Amino acid sequence: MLVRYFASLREQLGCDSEQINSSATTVEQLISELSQRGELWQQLLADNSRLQIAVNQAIARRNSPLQPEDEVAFFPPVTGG
Amino acid sequence: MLVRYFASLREQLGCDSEQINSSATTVEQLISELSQRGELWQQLLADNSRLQIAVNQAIARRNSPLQPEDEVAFFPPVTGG
Amino acid sequence: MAIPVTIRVQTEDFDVSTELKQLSANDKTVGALVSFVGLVRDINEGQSIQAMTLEHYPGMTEKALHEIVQAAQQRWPLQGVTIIHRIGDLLPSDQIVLVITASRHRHAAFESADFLMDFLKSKAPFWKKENTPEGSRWVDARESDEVALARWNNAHAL
Amino acid sequence: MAIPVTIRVQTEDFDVSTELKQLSANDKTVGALVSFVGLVRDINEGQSIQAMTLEHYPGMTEKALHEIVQAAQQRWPLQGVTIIHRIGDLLPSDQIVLVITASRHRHAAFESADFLMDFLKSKAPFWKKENTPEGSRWVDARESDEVALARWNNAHAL
Repeated sequence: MLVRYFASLREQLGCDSEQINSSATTVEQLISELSQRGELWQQLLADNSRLQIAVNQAIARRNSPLQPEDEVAFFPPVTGG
Repeated sequence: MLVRYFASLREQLGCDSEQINSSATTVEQLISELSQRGELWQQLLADNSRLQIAVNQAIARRNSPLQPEDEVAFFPPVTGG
Repeated sequence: MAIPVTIRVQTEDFDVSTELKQLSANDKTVGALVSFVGLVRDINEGQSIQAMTLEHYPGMTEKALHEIVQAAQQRWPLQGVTIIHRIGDLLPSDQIVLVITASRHRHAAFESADFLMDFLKSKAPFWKKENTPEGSRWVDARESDEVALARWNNAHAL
Repeated sequence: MAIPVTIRVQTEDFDVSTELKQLSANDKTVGALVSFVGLVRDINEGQSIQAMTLEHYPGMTEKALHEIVQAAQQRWPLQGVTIIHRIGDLLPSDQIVLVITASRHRHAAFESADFLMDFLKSKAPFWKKENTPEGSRWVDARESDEVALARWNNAHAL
């Protein structure tokens, strides 16, 4: 599974992207796994009002299903334009 | 008094602009005077739905007052833009 | 506060990029520029258009356009307005009219440009004559332009 | 019917006149072109802005913009759409984004450009980071952008 981080989230977590072996079958499960890395991860990924999720480059939700080869992205609300 | 005609009205009346001596004190009176020139004038200047009027380059009405030195214009609905 | 207002009636073509740059050149607080360009279409009401001639009422045109801009300034926090309208002979795809509004925020720019075009279409003394294969004809005013204008009346009258 | 759709994400600047001409070059039935240009402002929320960096999500950005254009095409009779968004480092007064819509009539062009900007602002994965005298900061999403988006929901959802 390829996990990517963008903008403030990328900077705060100090991670751009990573290949991980995860058995998560939903985004929520993946977030639970990543949250075990420490308080910072737990806190940032729990922020429902700010955390945006994409699966295979399409907007997704916490309950969206995941496949082993999926690309998952986490990022803050967008601010382009 | 300077009287000007624009667009289709200019073409139909065969007149671009003219200096006239008129004692008209309203647009309506000026229209009555001009209408005596013949049926075409009478008909075109009576067409309330199409005749637009300006006095001194500002939109006016049939009952707008006139002074001897005013510039009066008659034209069809505008179609620019 | 005085904002840059450019109003021109001309036979020459105009360049949108040049006009956009001029509106924002001296004001780095401009965040949004909305522009409208009207083009000559090669078909109108089912008739093919070979060329078009635009007539106007010199003097009154500029006065009417300035009044329309003032009305827009009263409704939106604008930082600049440009209106250029061409006259004379034009061909299909030629640019006829340009309206640009500059503002800090996009909705003010969008709404005011829309408003300016609606008022220009119904209040500025320009007339179009089209050349078709069957001869030339004056374009009729469209009722939809009056309807468009009425949209703005529920808030303020011009 | 397929209409010309241009979507580009690039570091280079763009020229509005060039893009306008391309949209109408092969279609003489286009009567109205509405464009929106977003510029970097030198002040934002009271802080002076020295520079800005724009990050995006390559791949997803283009996908999101294509979806937004499709949604606009379903609502309005459009004859062409151009969206160009810059990324990388930008200075005050630099152009950030361009949206152009082409249509036969002006109201379709105005409304669809407005719609495209509202959706781009809330749905396309771009992020701005500002350099201020007190250091750099990520720009916060504005609630007003969500409100703007909601305007379009009474008719259709995306």
